[in-house]
Amino acid sequence: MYSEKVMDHFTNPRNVGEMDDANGVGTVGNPACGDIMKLSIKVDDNDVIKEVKFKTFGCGAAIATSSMVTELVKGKKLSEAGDISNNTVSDALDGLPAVKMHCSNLAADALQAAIDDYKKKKEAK
Amino acid sequence: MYSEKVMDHFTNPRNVGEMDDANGVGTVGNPACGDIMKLSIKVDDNDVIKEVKFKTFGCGAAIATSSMVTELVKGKKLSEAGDISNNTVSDALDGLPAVKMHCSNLAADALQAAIDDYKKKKEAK
Amino acid sequence: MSKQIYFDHNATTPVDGEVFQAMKPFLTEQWGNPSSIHWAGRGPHKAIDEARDQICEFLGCSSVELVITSSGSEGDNLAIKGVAYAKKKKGNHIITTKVEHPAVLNPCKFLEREGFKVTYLGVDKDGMLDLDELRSAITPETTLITTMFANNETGVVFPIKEIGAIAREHKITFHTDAVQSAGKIPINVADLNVDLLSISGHKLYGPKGVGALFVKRGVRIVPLIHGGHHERNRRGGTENVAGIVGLAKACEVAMRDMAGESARVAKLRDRLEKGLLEGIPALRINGKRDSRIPNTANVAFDFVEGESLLLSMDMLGIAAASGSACTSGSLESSHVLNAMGVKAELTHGSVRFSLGRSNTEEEVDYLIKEMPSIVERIRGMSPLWDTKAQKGIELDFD
Amino acid sequence: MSKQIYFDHNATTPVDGEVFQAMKPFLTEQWGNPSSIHWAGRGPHKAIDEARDQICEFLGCSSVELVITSSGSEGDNLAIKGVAYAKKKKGNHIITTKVEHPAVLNPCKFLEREGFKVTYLGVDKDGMLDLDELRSAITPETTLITTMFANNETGVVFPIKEIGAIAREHKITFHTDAVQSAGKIPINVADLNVDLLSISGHKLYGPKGVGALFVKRGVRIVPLIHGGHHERNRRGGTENVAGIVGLAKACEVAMRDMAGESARVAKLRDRLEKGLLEGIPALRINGKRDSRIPNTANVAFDFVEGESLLLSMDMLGIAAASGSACTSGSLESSHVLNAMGVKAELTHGSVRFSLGRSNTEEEVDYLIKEMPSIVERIRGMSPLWDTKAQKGIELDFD
Ligand SMILES: Cc1ncc(COP(=O)(O)O)c(C=O)c1O
Ligand SMILES: Cc1ncc(COP(=O)(O)O)c(C=O)c1O
Repeated sequence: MYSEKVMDHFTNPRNVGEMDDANGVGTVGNPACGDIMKLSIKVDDNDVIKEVKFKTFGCGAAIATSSMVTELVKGKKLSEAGDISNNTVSDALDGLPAVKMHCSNLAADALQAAIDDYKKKKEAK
Repeated sequence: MYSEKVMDHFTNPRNVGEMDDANGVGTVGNPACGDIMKLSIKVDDNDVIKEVKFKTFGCGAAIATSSMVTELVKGKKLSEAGDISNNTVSDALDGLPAVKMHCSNLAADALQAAIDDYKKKKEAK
Repeated sequence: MSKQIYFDHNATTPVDGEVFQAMKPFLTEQWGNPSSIHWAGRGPHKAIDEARDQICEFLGCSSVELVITSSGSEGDNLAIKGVAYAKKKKGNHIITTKVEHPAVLNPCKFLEREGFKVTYLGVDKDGMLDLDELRSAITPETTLITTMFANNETGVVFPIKEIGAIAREHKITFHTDAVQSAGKIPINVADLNVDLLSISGHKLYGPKGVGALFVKRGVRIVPLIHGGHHERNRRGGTENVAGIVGLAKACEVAMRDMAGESARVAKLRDRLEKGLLEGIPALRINGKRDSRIPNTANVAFDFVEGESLLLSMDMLGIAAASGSACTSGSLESSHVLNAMGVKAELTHGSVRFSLGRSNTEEEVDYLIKEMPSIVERIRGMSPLWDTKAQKGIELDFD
Repeated sequence: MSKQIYFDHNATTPVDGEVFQAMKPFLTEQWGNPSSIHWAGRGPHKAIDEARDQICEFLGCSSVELVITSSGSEGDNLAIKGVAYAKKKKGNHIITTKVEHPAVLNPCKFLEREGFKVTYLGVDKDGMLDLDELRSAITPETTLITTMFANNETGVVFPIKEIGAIAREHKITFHTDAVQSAGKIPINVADLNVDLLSISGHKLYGPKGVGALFVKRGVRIVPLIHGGHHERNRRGGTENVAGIVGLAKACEVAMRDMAGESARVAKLRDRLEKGLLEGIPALRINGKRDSRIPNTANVAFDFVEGESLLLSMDMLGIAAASGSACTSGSLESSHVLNAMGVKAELTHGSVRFSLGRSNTEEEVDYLIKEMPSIVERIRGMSPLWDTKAQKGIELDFD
């Protein structure tokens, strides 16, 4: 069902966890759908994402996409990171089963939410 | 499907044919049903069936019942022969398949028709 | 019984050895449910995916257009009721023919009881359809035309492509029951103007209990078996993995061997007909001889009853059928021959010889040699036959 | 993968070796059509007659009361639509429950679209039906009650005999889907007050693609597959001889082995539940524990998602299911657990372990040993779980 890359990221997920000093946090999903992702980022003064962590409640696809998005985004400028879409993520994983494309592929949304959170906090300062 | 007795009478039917000197002939059946039986009897002055012949267009059951009825009736008094029913015939053949009980079990009817024909002719004399 | 000669391939076919070998793993080690995501499901899942592709290749369709069924009958029912219900708001008129298989006629009769209107087109004495009659049967209410591809009793092939063109012209959905043509003549749905087409595994050397229905992309059908998400929501129930794999293998073998095999069988069939016609008086061939599937000969042995013939043949190990196998348990005469105007007492004496892979010239010659005396014996018992004059007798009776 | 431990017998079961051996001749030499009157038909004809008798013995019915189907789903559809249409003039109301299999729920939904009224009874938190609620749902229009025997997800067994008594009292036809109870607990239709009862071959170590529906003498059903005279005019289509023979053998084996086997499996199931409950925090058993089939354990691993668990288990060769296998391709959470009032985020973490003939104590102990670290790993990734406190977190998000 899943590609080898998905299984690799599910089995050995990268960057699991939370950060005490995150300056952007995004949580998306819906418990009724069975997928919740929480993405935390630490952005430096040059708008570069220095660190990123995720916690995900969800199926194999949800965990793998979360893991993959953290890899894709690490060290990227916020402007570049903002271009990452759910399709970018599934492509990077060599594709997802059709039924999983919509529901369990929220990692880019979580990233977007985290970036928005970072920006909002920055403005508020 | 058929009992051994049915197959025996189908394979070696008794008394097939017609008689030039029959004094009773009964023909029953319906070509649309696929069964037509013609039974010829020769009755002597003591009302004993001395000879009997059949010709049948029909399935295995039709031929076997025709053959069987000729055996049952030969040498019998008309009064006894009149008691032979379709059930008597099928019992004598160790039974018939359910679908064949009604349509292809007309031999006793043919006999009855032949007896009636004989009586009618006798009265007419 | 020593000899076993099978001339009844339209009733069912032997399961091909390759087919059984292909099925076997899925009745032993590979028993998993293809919907399961764990190890037990993966092999079966992959197997039915590949099998589907194979069946689609045989039909000339794409895999989203395939619904696996449990039989030809189910496919016919799903197509006919499925379209009738799906298009109920558009109209309530269905056109079919009088010579369809009961698996088509009886769903139509059911729909009549449910308020639909059905036109049953007649056929001519050769069993052929009149396309003008079809055209004039069409009304603005017509939502479905269902006509068989090849007739199971006579082998007569309808002009499917032309019927399909008429249907398309009037935007009417078109289904064909291809149970008897699949594996005998090429069927490619892309060429045929059909919207739905049903086949059955056991008629083409596959297993019993499996069939397939082609449903053209965009054609909506109401399911017959509502349930889980199987078959893209068009048929619920755990997939019959072994059956599907068997059907696929049967399709593969048919594609590989059909061209040569059909030519070979057609030759045998022609030899059989010629031999019987030459050896036996008062004999006719039912059905349009130049528009038939290659394996079928429907022979009218006038003035004899078919079952008696079949029983006598069976004693020599020769298997054939009178009427269709499905109705041979009944005493009704063939509705197909009736529709062709064959006289009732003659329909009963019609025997269907349907040839197939196992048959040889020797077998055909054996039949030709034995048939005359069998027929003579039965005719000799018949009150409808004058043995001396070698002709029929008009009989008078109550 | 070295280990293969199968805890998913409610999805499908291995084909019993005796079953395959019984089927084999009918996929090789004995390929004839049982309706044929010649030599090729006789062996298959006799075989399905005997097979029917065996299946009837298993169900406790007579052979005129048996309709062979292609699956549990077909049996459910035939029963429900068949009775609804046959009794349409008497009334248009059907009673069922919210926890039925899609093969029951979806025919009911179809009938609603066709103008019938359906009451879906709820269940309590243990998955149990309230008979008073059932009683008050009955109206003069009610023609059919259909409630499952044993639930496929939780194993909960409904009081069929009592429901049947209520139905009988009101002269309402009663169908039960016994797909998950057949072979696990005794079912004898004579004792059960049921009018119709469906089973499926592949759930009791038989082949896929075959099932059976008991239809009590005198109960009229409209066929689903209209066609030839098969199954006493209640289901058209050439009989799946190998499938029928396989189902019969599966019934025979089940009758022979059920008593001992069920007791053995119940012990294993209890060991499994106890072991998991002791080894893992925040865990619950779904379904009324003292009214279940002996093989099923539905375990709620709170705060984790089921598929992740299944994938992790699969890597160790352990097969189980989340929700029913049929719907595991979908993302909807279990309608059964929803009806029991289980919170949405918890239904996703419920895993069904369904045991069977192959399972051993060693396998159960292996599961008990491995599960805690699997659950811990998945919970460790979950934003809903506090690893230190070993409890759930209330999350705030959009
Ligand atoms: C309770 C219940 N009913 C019906 C079915 C459908 O059975 P089948 O897959 O044989 O159609 C299943 C199995 O999925 C089931 O568990
Ligand atoms: C033309 C035709 N349609 C449908 C069927 C039904 O096929 P099945 O027996 O597989 O249901 C048959 C076979 O009997 C047939 O010959």
